[in-house]
Amino acid sequence: MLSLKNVSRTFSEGSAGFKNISFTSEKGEIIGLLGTSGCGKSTLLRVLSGLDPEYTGAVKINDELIKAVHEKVGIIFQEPRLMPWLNVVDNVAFGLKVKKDKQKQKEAQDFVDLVGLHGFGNHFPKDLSGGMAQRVSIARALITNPEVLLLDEPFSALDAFTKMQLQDLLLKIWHQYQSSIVLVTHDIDEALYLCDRIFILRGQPGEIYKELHVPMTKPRSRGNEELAKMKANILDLLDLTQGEKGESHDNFKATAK
Amino acid sequence: MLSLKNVSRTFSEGSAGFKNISFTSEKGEIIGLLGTSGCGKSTLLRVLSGLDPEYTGAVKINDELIKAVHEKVGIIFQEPRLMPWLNVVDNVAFGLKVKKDKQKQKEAQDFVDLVGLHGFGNHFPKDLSGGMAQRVSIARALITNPEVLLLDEPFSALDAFTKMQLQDLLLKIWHQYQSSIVLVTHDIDEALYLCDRIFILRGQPGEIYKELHVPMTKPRSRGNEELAKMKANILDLLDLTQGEKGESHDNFKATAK
Amino acid sequence: SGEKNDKPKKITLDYAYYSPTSLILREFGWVEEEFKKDGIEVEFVLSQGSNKALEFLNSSSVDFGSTAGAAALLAKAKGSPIESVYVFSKPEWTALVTNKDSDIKSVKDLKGKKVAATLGTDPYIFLLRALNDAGLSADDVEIINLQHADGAAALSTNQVDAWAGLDPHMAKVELTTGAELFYRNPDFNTYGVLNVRSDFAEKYPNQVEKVIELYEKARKWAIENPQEAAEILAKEASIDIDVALKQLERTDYSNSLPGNEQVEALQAAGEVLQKGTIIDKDTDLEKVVAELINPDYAKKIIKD
Amino acid sequence: MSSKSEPLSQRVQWKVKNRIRFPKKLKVALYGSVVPIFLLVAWQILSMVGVLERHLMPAPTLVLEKIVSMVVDGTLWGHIGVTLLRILIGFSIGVGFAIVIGSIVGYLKKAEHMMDPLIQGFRAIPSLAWVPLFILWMGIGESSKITLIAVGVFFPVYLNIVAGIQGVDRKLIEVGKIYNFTPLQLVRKVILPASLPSFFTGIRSGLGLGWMFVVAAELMGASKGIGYLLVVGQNTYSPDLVLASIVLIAILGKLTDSAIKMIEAKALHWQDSFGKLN
Amino acid sequence: MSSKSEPLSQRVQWKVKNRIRFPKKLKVALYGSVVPIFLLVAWQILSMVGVLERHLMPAPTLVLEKIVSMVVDGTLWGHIGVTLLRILIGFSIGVGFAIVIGSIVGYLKKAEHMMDPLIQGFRAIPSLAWVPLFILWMGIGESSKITLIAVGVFFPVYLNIVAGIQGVDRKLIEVGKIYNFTPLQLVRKVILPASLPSFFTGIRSGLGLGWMFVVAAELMGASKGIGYLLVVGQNTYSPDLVLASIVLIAILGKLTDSAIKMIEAKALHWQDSFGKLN
Ligand SMILES: Nc1ncnc2c1ncn2[C@@H]1O[C@H](COP(=O)(O)OP(=O)(O)OP(=O)(O)O)[C@@H](O)[C@H]1O
Ligand SMILES: Nc1ncnc2c1ncn2[C@@H]1O[C@H](COP(=O)(O)OP(=O)(O)OP(=O)(O)O)[C@@H](O)[C@H]1O
Ligand SMILES: [Mg+2]
Ligand SMILES: [Mg+2]
Repeated sequence: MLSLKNVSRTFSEGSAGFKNISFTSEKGEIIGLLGTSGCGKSTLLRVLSGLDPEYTGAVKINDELIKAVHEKVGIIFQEPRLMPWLNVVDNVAFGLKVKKDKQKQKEAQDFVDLVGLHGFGNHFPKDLSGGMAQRVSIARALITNPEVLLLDEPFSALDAFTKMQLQDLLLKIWHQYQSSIVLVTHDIDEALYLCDRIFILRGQPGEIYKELHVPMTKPRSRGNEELAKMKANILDLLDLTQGEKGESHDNFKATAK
Repeated sequence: MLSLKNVSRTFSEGSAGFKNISFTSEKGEIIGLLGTSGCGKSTLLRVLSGLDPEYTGAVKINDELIKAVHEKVGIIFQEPRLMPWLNVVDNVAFGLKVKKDKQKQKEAQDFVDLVGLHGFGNHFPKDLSGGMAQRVSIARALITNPEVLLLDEPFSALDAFTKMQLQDLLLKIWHQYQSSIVLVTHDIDEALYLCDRIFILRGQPGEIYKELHVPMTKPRSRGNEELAKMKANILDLLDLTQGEKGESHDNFKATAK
Repeated sequence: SGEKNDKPKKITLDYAYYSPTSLILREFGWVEEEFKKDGIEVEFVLSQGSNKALEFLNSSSVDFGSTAGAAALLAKAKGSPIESVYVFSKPEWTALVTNKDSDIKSVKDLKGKKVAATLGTDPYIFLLRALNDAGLSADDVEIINLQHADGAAALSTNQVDAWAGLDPHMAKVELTTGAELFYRNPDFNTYGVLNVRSDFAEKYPNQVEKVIELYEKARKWAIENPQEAAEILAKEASIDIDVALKQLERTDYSNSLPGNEQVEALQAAGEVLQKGTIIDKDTDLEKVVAELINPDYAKKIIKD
Repeated sequence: MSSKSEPLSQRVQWKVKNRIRFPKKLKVALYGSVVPIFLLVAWQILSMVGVLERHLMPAPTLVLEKIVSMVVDGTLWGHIGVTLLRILIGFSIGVGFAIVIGSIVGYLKKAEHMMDPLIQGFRAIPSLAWVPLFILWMGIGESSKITLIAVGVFFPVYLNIVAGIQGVDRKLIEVGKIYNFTPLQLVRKVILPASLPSFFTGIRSGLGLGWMFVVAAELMGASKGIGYLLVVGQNTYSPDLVLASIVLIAILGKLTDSAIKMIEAKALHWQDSFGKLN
Repeated sequence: MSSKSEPLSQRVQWKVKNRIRFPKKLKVALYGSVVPIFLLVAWQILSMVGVLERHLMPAPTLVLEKIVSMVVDGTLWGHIGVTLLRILIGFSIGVGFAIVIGSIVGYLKKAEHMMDPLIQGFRAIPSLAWVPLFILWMGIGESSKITLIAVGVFFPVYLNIVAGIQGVDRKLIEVGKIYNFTPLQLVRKVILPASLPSFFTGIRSGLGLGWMFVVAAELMGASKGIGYLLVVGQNTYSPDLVLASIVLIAILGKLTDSAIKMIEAKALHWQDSFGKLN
């Protein structure tokens, strides 16, 4: 369980970052964050992960106030952040706490295969393509089954097909472990396919501008018409020049804050 | 003018990279490259840029064989690759050959504003968000008006709205300078919105699997129905498991190689 | 006291290329032979110069150290607990040297010239005393502080006009470049003395006497076999036999008992050093010299 | 950013700076003096109870006395000045050569193959061994002293520059290549800035060696300088003078190093690294 | 990759390796010897025409003769062996301490504030100044020699480790933090590997200083070793012996450095840097 109350973190004398964010998420909920570039999404994830303790307000995971990294949190950063001196398998096994090396390697190899990198296990990061590196970092985060999973544009560098496969992999793992997930994405389809709730951030520093519920059960169909309508609406909401107009015709389950 | 003849570049004993790619593009044409992650798109761009001379076959720009970096080529890499010791404006001005420092700064500042980073000119890369860094690298490439512009997923880290703005910026600059553009992207909408021809790469090492013409004039409407149909088809083509099926129902201007 | 009959577990002596008798002792293994009887271990340690020998003495790394008399005096004046119990030679190891075709013929000609010397060492003292003798002072010449070997090279390349030299460097330049020793005075050399740590001497007087006895044996051997002695020196120090011969030629083994000669020489050296503020003005030189030169042990051995 | 709030927030920040910064610097300085002071006190006590003998290891107070006496009779400043000047010039020359040669060797594999083996061999030659050669080649004037210091400074700076250059991220180099930079431009605009952290480490290492080589340099016919004092102290069996000059070298070494460290911090403000974290 | 073609391609690759690799190594070695050989020839000619006087700067042939004579009478190996052993032990100790202390200082700001100022001061103290102190503290046995070498090695390694650690990309550290690594794990699994390039530069710099300090170390009552030979050569005014030992130090320094360079290349194969480009 994740709960935020009036959380702010700003830079450059209050002109960047995010402010006044409050929400509570239940266990197993998938929350989507959408927002313009630079509105503080990554900063928010850093705060949630405990990497950035210099926020104001209160962030709680399972009622524990977050001051440092919580052991139940996993994160996929916006960049792959692979260890250049480890090969793919070792990078995936990086955070595994299992004792035996062999078991570690086997488990990591399984995840390498799951993200479609079979045969690339002993490649080093410098010999990977952008998308492959991103998939390694996905595997590295998923292998530890964190209770709270923070994803920063995890599938941005992947082709449509691979992206769908990995979205389904994520859902499968989510189904199995019921992790709480916070997903930052720019892909509205992705947010609608995966999330139970979507927050739209706006401004600099960013604030929550809209909260949308996606009341469908998962797995959803990607071609669903209702989702298509919601997408059009979200596009409207994101368009800053049309921002004020957008507020008037929220004719579906969007609850303004 | 860009022409490739039987170009191949492989790694790991021929098991990765791309092979046997041939095409010719006219001046001012925008070519899209779509393909699964790791099929050699970035490698191809590196070869085209002249950064990787160890290819086989012949790559020509304006009938000059490419062995090293050609002075008329500009590239946006898959990663921002900003110089961490330069601030945003200086990063954008990085490749400018103008003599006077003042003029340089002014020009760079203009482009910083164009990509929506007004007010961030004196930030250093470490204080930028992912999307902002990407926009700086876009500005850095566009400012030199290269004749041949190679773009490697340039808008992948941007929200839908910013992405559209920058796509339009790209079109505006293309219109003005009639650059030849090769665009690698995973966003099919983007490819359809910008490109005259789209190549779909498949396999490892990647080969051209399909060539699609998009015969509409630019600027196009994003909501266009024809484009939507083409998108469905491309999705089919990309789906490897359905690959063989996809070949049968290419009922629009897709020419199989 | 009752401790006097105790014996040390181990005796450490130094050997040095400037003390040929120590090389002879080491070569023939006489010390080891002698003390083996008492079950005392013996170790030889190489001293590269008086300064090293004194450092070794100070840190109790050696029990016996060979130095120039002036070096021992300097250290004693600064508080080193050592005694000079034996004179291993009266060497003429230092002199004033100039190049073959130089117009410097006497000490007087040095006025206003550049002279190389190593501060605080025997050649330096020699230079000061020579200047003093000629009615000049240190301020009348430009003394360039250079290590001995560097001084030789500086002279050879005409960067200095004269050099207060030291063997074997001096012998070497004499032979190779024909450099001239334009001022010699064996009495201005401060002797080569064997020092012992005071607390060692106090505890083990018998062993001190035995070592002196052995040194005497080596001295006599050296006098009788000059050619062989030179060969030992040449081999040990890896120098040419000619250089070794030249060096030994200038070494006088006739008197080994510390006494008035040494006291006078050191007194004179001390005064020069005091003038050059290298020894404190308020040091009681006479007392220091008296405490340093201790002929008691040698007297028992050297009867004639 | 509203223009209204700007002046206020600036004022607040300034105040905060004034309140927090000074004590922090002081705190750092205090932290840094704990160990040295402890060592000094231990040394003093050991001297006073007689464990350390005066003629070998005089007490800190005696060493201080020696330094003070040199201050009083005015000779100290001359020695310090001469040595500092020699180091300054030698250091500049050494760093200059290291930058030029290091850049070439780091940039051109051929130059590396040609020059590096020789330089790596020379690097191991100790200061004492250079002394006679330098006297031979350059005499006993200032030039040989300064050159010797420059030699000492050269090698670590060179090594770090070459390593820094060869460690520059290929990705950044490629950006420069895309803009058709000439090798010189590439070095100036990409490679040197990118290898700056390594360069500064080399500079600091080199400065340390400069101080080390000063003693050897001042063996060459000097009549002034801290190194000269050390040698005189050793030759005249004056442990107080020896220790005084060692202490002076240590203090001056630390001060000059701090100066470079400050420049480094300024020059590398753009770094997003672990050192900037805590 | 089809299983059929595998054996073929492997065979081909092996052949290519055999054909291309050896000449390349040879070529590099040849390149590296051009300058030294040129210098040697110049030196020889200058000696032969008498510009360089024999008693100051004997010709290379004479120096070689000296070395050969030591080989013939069998003493050379003893000297080399003793020195190499001292360097090996001293180097290991120095590097060991540098790793431990450097890691702590690099990782903990507090430790840096406490220890770094002192260490930076000590870093400037030359080998010659340490000699009397070490004799005093530890006598003239092997321990003082080895410790002195270790001191020489320590400082550059320490400096490069601290700089390396503080220069590690914050982004990678955060990955470690996310997995709740203990500081020790963080150092071992992220910080040390990431600072490996800087560490190796330090190691190489340190080895150079080890060789430099060997001479000072062997001033402390040694009767064997290359440094001892150098000092004997200086004290007995034998320039051929001096030059022979300098040449030996240079060659051995270069060889040991090459050994470390090879290890470095192996350990850093994952680097995607400029040095790997050409
Ligand atoms: N230097 C290299 N050494 C070995 N293999 C490499 C090297 N560079 C790229 N590869 C391999 O070549 C293949 C193609 O890489 P490339 O970066 O071109 O992919 P891509 O099509 O751009 O993929 P993505 O969409 O994920 O960016 C990958 O399998 C990669 O592992
Ligand atoms: N360490 C920092 N110092 C100063 N400003 C910072 C720092 N980190 C982030 N910022 C600023 O905070 C704002 C939000 O950054 P953040 O990375 O959270 O954006 P984002 O929403 O993730 O954007 P994107 O979609 O482009 O990744 C940006 O304007 C950025 O410049
Ligand atoms: Mg972000
Ligand atoms: Mg790519």
